[in-house]
Amino acid sequence: MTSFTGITAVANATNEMAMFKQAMKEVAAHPEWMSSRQIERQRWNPYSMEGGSTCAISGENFAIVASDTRMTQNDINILTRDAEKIQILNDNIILTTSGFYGDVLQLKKVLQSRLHKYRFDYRSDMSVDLCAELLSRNLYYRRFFPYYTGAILAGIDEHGKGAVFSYDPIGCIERLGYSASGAAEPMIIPFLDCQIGHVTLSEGYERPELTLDRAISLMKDSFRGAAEREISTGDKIHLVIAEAGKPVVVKFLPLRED
Amino acid sequence: MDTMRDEKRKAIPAIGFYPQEEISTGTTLIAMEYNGGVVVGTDSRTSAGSFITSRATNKITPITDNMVVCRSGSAADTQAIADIAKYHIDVYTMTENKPVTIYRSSQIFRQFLYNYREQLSASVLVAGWDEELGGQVYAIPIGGFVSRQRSTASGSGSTFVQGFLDSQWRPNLTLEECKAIVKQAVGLATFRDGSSGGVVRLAVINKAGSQFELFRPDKPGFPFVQTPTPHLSFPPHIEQVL
Amino acid sequence: MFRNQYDGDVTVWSPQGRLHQVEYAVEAMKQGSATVGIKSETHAVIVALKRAQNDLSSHQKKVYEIDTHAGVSIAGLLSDGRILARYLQTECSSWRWDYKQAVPIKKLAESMQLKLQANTQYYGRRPFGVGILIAGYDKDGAHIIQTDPSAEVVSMHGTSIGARSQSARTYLERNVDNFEKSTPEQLIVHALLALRDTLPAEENLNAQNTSIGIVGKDSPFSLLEDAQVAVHLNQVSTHPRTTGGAAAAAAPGGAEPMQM
Amino acid sequence: MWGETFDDFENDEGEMAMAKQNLIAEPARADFTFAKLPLGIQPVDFMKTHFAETAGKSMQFRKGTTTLAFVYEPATPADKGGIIVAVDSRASSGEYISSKSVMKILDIGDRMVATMAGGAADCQFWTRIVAKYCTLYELREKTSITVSAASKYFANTLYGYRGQGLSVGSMVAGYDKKGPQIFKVDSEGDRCQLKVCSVGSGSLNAYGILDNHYKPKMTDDEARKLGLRAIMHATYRDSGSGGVCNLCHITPTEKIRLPPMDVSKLWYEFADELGRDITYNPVE
Amino acid sequence: MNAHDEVQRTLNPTCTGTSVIALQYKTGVVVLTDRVVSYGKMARYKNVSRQYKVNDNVLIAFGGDHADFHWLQNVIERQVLLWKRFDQDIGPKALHGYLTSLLYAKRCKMNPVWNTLVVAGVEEEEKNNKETSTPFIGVITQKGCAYQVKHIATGLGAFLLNQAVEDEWRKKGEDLSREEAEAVLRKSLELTLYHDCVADNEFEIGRVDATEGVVLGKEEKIIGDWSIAETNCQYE
Amino acid sequence: MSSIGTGYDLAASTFSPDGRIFQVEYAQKAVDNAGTMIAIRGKNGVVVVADKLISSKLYTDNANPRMFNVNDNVGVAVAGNYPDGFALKNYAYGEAMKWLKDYREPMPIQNIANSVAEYIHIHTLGISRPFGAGAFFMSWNKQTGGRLFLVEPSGLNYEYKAWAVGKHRQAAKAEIEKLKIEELDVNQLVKEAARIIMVVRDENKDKNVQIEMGWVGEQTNGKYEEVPSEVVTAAEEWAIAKLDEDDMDD
Repeated sequence: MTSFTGITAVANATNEMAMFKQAMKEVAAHPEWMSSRQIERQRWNPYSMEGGSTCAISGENFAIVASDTRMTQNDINILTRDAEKIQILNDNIILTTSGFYGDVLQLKKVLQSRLHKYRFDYRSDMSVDLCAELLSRNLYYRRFFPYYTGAILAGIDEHGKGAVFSYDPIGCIERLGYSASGAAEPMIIPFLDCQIGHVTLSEGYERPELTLDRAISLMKDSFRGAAEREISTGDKIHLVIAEAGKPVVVKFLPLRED
Repeated sequence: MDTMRDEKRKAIPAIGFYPQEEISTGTTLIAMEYNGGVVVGTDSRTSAGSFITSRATNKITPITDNMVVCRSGSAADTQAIADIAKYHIDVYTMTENKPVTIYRSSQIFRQFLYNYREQLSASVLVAGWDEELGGQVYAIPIGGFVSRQRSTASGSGSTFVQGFLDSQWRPNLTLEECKAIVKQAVGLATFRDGSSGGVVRLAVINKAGSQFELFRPDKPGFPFVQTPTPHLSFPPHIEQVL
Repeated sequence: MFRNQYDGDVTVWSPQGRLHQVEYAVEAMKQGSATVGIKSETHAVIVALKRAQNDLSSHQKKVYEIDTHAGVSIAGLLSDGRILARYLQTECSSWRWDYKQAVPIKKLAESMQLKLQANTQYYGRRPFGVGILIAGYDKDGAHIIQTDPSAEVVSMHGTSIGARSQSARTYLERNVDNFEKSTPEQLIVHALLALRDTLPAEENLNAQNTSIGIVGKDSPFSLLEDAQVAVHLNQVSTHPRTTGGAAAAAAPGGAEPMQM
Repeated sequence: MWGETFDDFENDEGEMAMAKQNLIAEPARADFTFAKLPLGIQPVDFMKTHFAETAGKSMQFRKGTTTLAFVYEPATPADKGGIIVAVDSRASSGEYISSKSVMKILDIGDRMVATMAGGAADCQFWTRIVAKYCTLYELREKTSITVSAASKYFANTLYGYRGQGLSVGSMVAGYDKKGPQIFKVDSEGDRCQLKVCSVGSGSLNAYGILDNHYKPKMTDDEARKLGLRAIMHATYRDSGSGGVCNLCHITPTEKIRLPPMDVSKLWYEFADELGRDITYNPVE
Repeated sequence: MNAHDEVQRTLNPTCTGTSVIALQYKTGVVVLTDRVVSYGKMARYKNVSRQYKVNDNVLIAFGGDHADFHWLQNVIERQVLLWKRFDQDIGPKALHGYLTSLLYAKRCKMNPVWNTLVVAGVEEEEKNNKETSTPFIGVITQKGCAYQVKHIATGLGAFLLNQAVEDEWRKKGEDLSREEAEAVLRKSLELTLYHDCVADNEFEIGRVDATEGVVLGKEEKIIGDWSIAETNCQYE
Repeated sequence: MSSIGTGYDLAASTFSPDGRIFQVEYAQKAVDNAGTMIAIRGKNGVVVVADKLISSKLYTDNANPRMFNVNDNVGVAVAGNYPDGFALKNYAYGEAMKWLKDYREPMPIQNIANSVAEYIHIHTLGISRPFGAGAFFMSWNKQTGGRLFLVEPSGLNYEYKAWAVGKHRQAAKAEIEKLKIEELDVNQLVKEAARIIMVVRDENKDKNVQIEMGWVGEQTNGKYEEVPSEVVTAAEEWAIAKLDEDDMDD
């Protein structure tokens, strides 16, 4: 179907194309010759910050996770009041993330896929301890182009105890009793330090045991406090409760909308 | 208009790099459909900064018998693109044994202009005639957005005549009417735009193929722009000539 | 069986326009213990017979969950089967990655078909010596997909592959009209009855050698526990074994005549 | 048809599919190929632009530390001698203390630990890689790895990522057939053996105490106290350090992890011993 | 494209469109876009639609660069064909998910698709059963940040209109009729017309309805109310 | 000349002394032995019909379809070894997608057929085995009218007015020649095609067969579609009646 001359022409065009592409690559790669346009392009900010805060508390046989549902643009313009920042990965693992929402979605998908594969390989669901290490590793794989996220992983561990793992953007992992991330982290943590850690509570005051009910009410108070004083937190509390041997419960509670 | 971005590159003497102003065809391109095909018209000025590097450039590049492309932006970029696209179109024509449609050709141009839009500074008008859709004009400004237009202007001079074209176009223009409008539009643009100037080149593309025409300022037929008689510019008490 | 010169490789056609290597691979599938799949309007069930190498070894794993809405069972070379099952799992996961939804079963069937076909055409590979039944439920309803080494991938109302599966298919063909409206429990019983027909008279189904997987509308794929399997087997045991099944079972599975 | 495709976008979908496959399943690879920045952007510049002080508080990497380790010989036969490793537990993201309970002594083997200073995630990740290497080494060679070899591997690995913005300052400390050894390793690829060593933002303060009170022969009690004291003083002078003091004592036979001590309380504990008033009381 | 990016944009979108306004009503979604292609602030091409009918269930509207969307349109068209192969119509949720991945992937190459996409549609819960279909609006920004909403205004409209549209929505909630929803959109466009340089008064309202499917809008024109000009607008 | 046993027929990379490539011929056999498939271009469209063996009633309706869309406008019907045909269909589909991506218009039928033919041809060079399947491509639009191409296992690609492949191709072709196909509209073609398939069937051997049909033409608006089952049934009924009538005449 192709005539002989046709083939020669193809060869010529192919060659031409290859040279053209090569030239284009060089232009793109050679830093000294970069146009202002290209330099600017390198400085383009691939991140945006959608605000909001999340928090997790673990107890003897439970873990609760909460986040607000506000999504903002540049901290001021509210995009939606129903954003989901908590992902229930399976009966024992809950992920909650603040930061750049695109990365949040990506991270969630990565974990979901791994969990999917784990279920096929081992014929059971992954435990939160394993998932915690998995998350840490995967955050670190993006060491040089990090996820712009503060992740918290919570759930019920292999021994039926509540677990909370806290991360920095590149996967520094630590198991804690309670943790928070996002815009209101510096407000929530001191409150919990006082009420749960009791570290800033003066001597002589009652140090009640952390029950599920107490944890839930502390969580509500934390977010109410944050919504009062932090602009990108508000609208609703998305509360997820995991108790050993019970199905995961999800609740939504109203917050300030201003 | 097509040199929207202000290039400010620093000289790097160590490697012998001294930024130069790119040679670009700050241009006026006009294209318009009439009832049997299309008419395109361009000026002929190529400039580097304020220096005119060529005063009689031909900005209408024939691609096939029934298709031309009008180029604006960086001269080097547009020439390279036109050459490569022509290669592709020629080979397709040969291997498929029938002419490539104007639409598909415009898509071939889009491939380059869109995919390399960060590196290139080029915008073109693809104008032609084929069996399927008759006369067609596809405008591809910087960025690689292709749209079929009935009447369009591109290049730095386009800003000055867009209104004129809007007021002149109507359905079913005859060839002569269409040529007159296009010629006049180029004339008007060169009159006001410093980056456009020189001669007016027209091309008519229809079933019969492409016919090219040249209108020189020193020969009859060159568009004439009537301006109002001016008033005196110095204060009236000063002796001066109109 | 004699060797002919056209059966050395998948890349050779016989003068009759057949691919012997591929046909031999189908025989490998017929050696594996049987598995049965049937579907109703709302549910799809796969049951499989697991062999144990000897008394000390555990039974094979023949049924895999590949996603919440689909599972597979395998007959033939189990290691080949596992590779294919894993492939399907990645397909499911990949689709979820892109669309956040469960993959249409038809997509799985198509991917499977192309993967199997490639192994029947290109030098240096061999066809997979395994047949797979995919049970799934998606927007289009319940599905049973049967695949075999020759890359035939077919959507079925019910089917069986593996050793002596002809007896099971006979049972299914006799009862196919009842499947459409069956409850999940009835469906399982049908499948088990068909599976039982593949057994020689002296053997029977028990909780250890039987796997049951079920998926349907609003119920994710689940592989039943031994205790649940036992419940269904009890129901089956009330049905007397047909002589027809036993007669068919007498014919050895892998010895269907081969034409040259 | 062309052999050469039209454009680079042609591969877009292919690349996306490949990236997807890598993310769906854990990458099975011996050496880590991390997700790279496009357009030849340098990680260091990128981090400076997007993850520096100007970024949101929680989006900064955790860092900051005082760690120390030293080798001593037993002063009496009742003592064991060996290595004392002591660290603080603060991790800060900029000005915010993001954690006050970080365990900065990471196990590498039965009798080997690495300390972490610098980027917390960097240390955690790479010490795991070293630990994995050491375990495999032991399985392969049927003998435990020497501290020297482990630290060399650590240093080499880090050297491979030199200039890309990793931040690791670690001491690999342990007991092997040559006795107690401490190697300091950092993200520039530097590695050196020391008897007394401190790394981190509070290291100068720690050195001050160590150099003053260190003796080659000490009782176990003295040695442990020295470690605690040095950390305690460092936390008081360096705002990047604080929390509790974790201490690990590696003896010729075992690795003893001591319970964490709150540095705030340590201050009072040591006050008497130092013969110093804690509070200035002009009345007395 | 949001207003903030407008300032710091580096990749030079050239032929652009501005706000998209979409609102969910009882049985579907209405989407409004104007019909002008801006080149900087010049209204370069008129009568260009910014709504793309994907299939009977999905309509996509976009703001931002037209060339980028044309590239996307092609990607989407091929996705639709891919799904057809498996006898499926791609639903808005699946398409939203796919485009999120795509835009995120492009962002990771620091080569973003310069569009804010609004995926409007009705999600079929069961095949051939329109009763159970639910309206859907999904938004994706150029960096791959995606979320689902009941009402949205993008571009400069995000600052101008979001609250206005939300208020209307809250008043009537789920029971908003199509006519009411369209009235809200028209009112909103009027607002952008008063405050957005590159907004045009020629527009179209497309809709996706559970029973009717996608209905593309006809070109309409709005004049607005200029009575304010009669009052004294002099500075004192 | 006989091929078997000469050793010249074991690979597609081998010529026999008289210049034939037997492997390609054997692959053609796979098509020749498969169910009959007829494609006819009429006045205002193209119809393709296949005789499909349904070996068990456990198969779902229209399991293993032989006809597919390459894109909205072009249909493909594969004959011969089913998996091979499926792979061909997949390739054609991929090519059409590439074209759509590059030129943002549906790939014209001629280009699809050429491209598939090229692909098939590469497989006859001996690197792997030739495809044991052929493919009809069909389309219709106002400008060009109906178009019908057949790509064979050898890589040959011709445009046809009508053609038949498979078991009873000769008889079928003879039947087609009796018709004035240029004058028939699609609805008539459907009936005639069904009749031809039934006529050429070998009543002793061809049991459990089913007719599958696809069409593209003016009434489908240039879109290739599977013929609705009620139309197929009606055509079959018409054909049976017609056959009975003919029998009576005889």
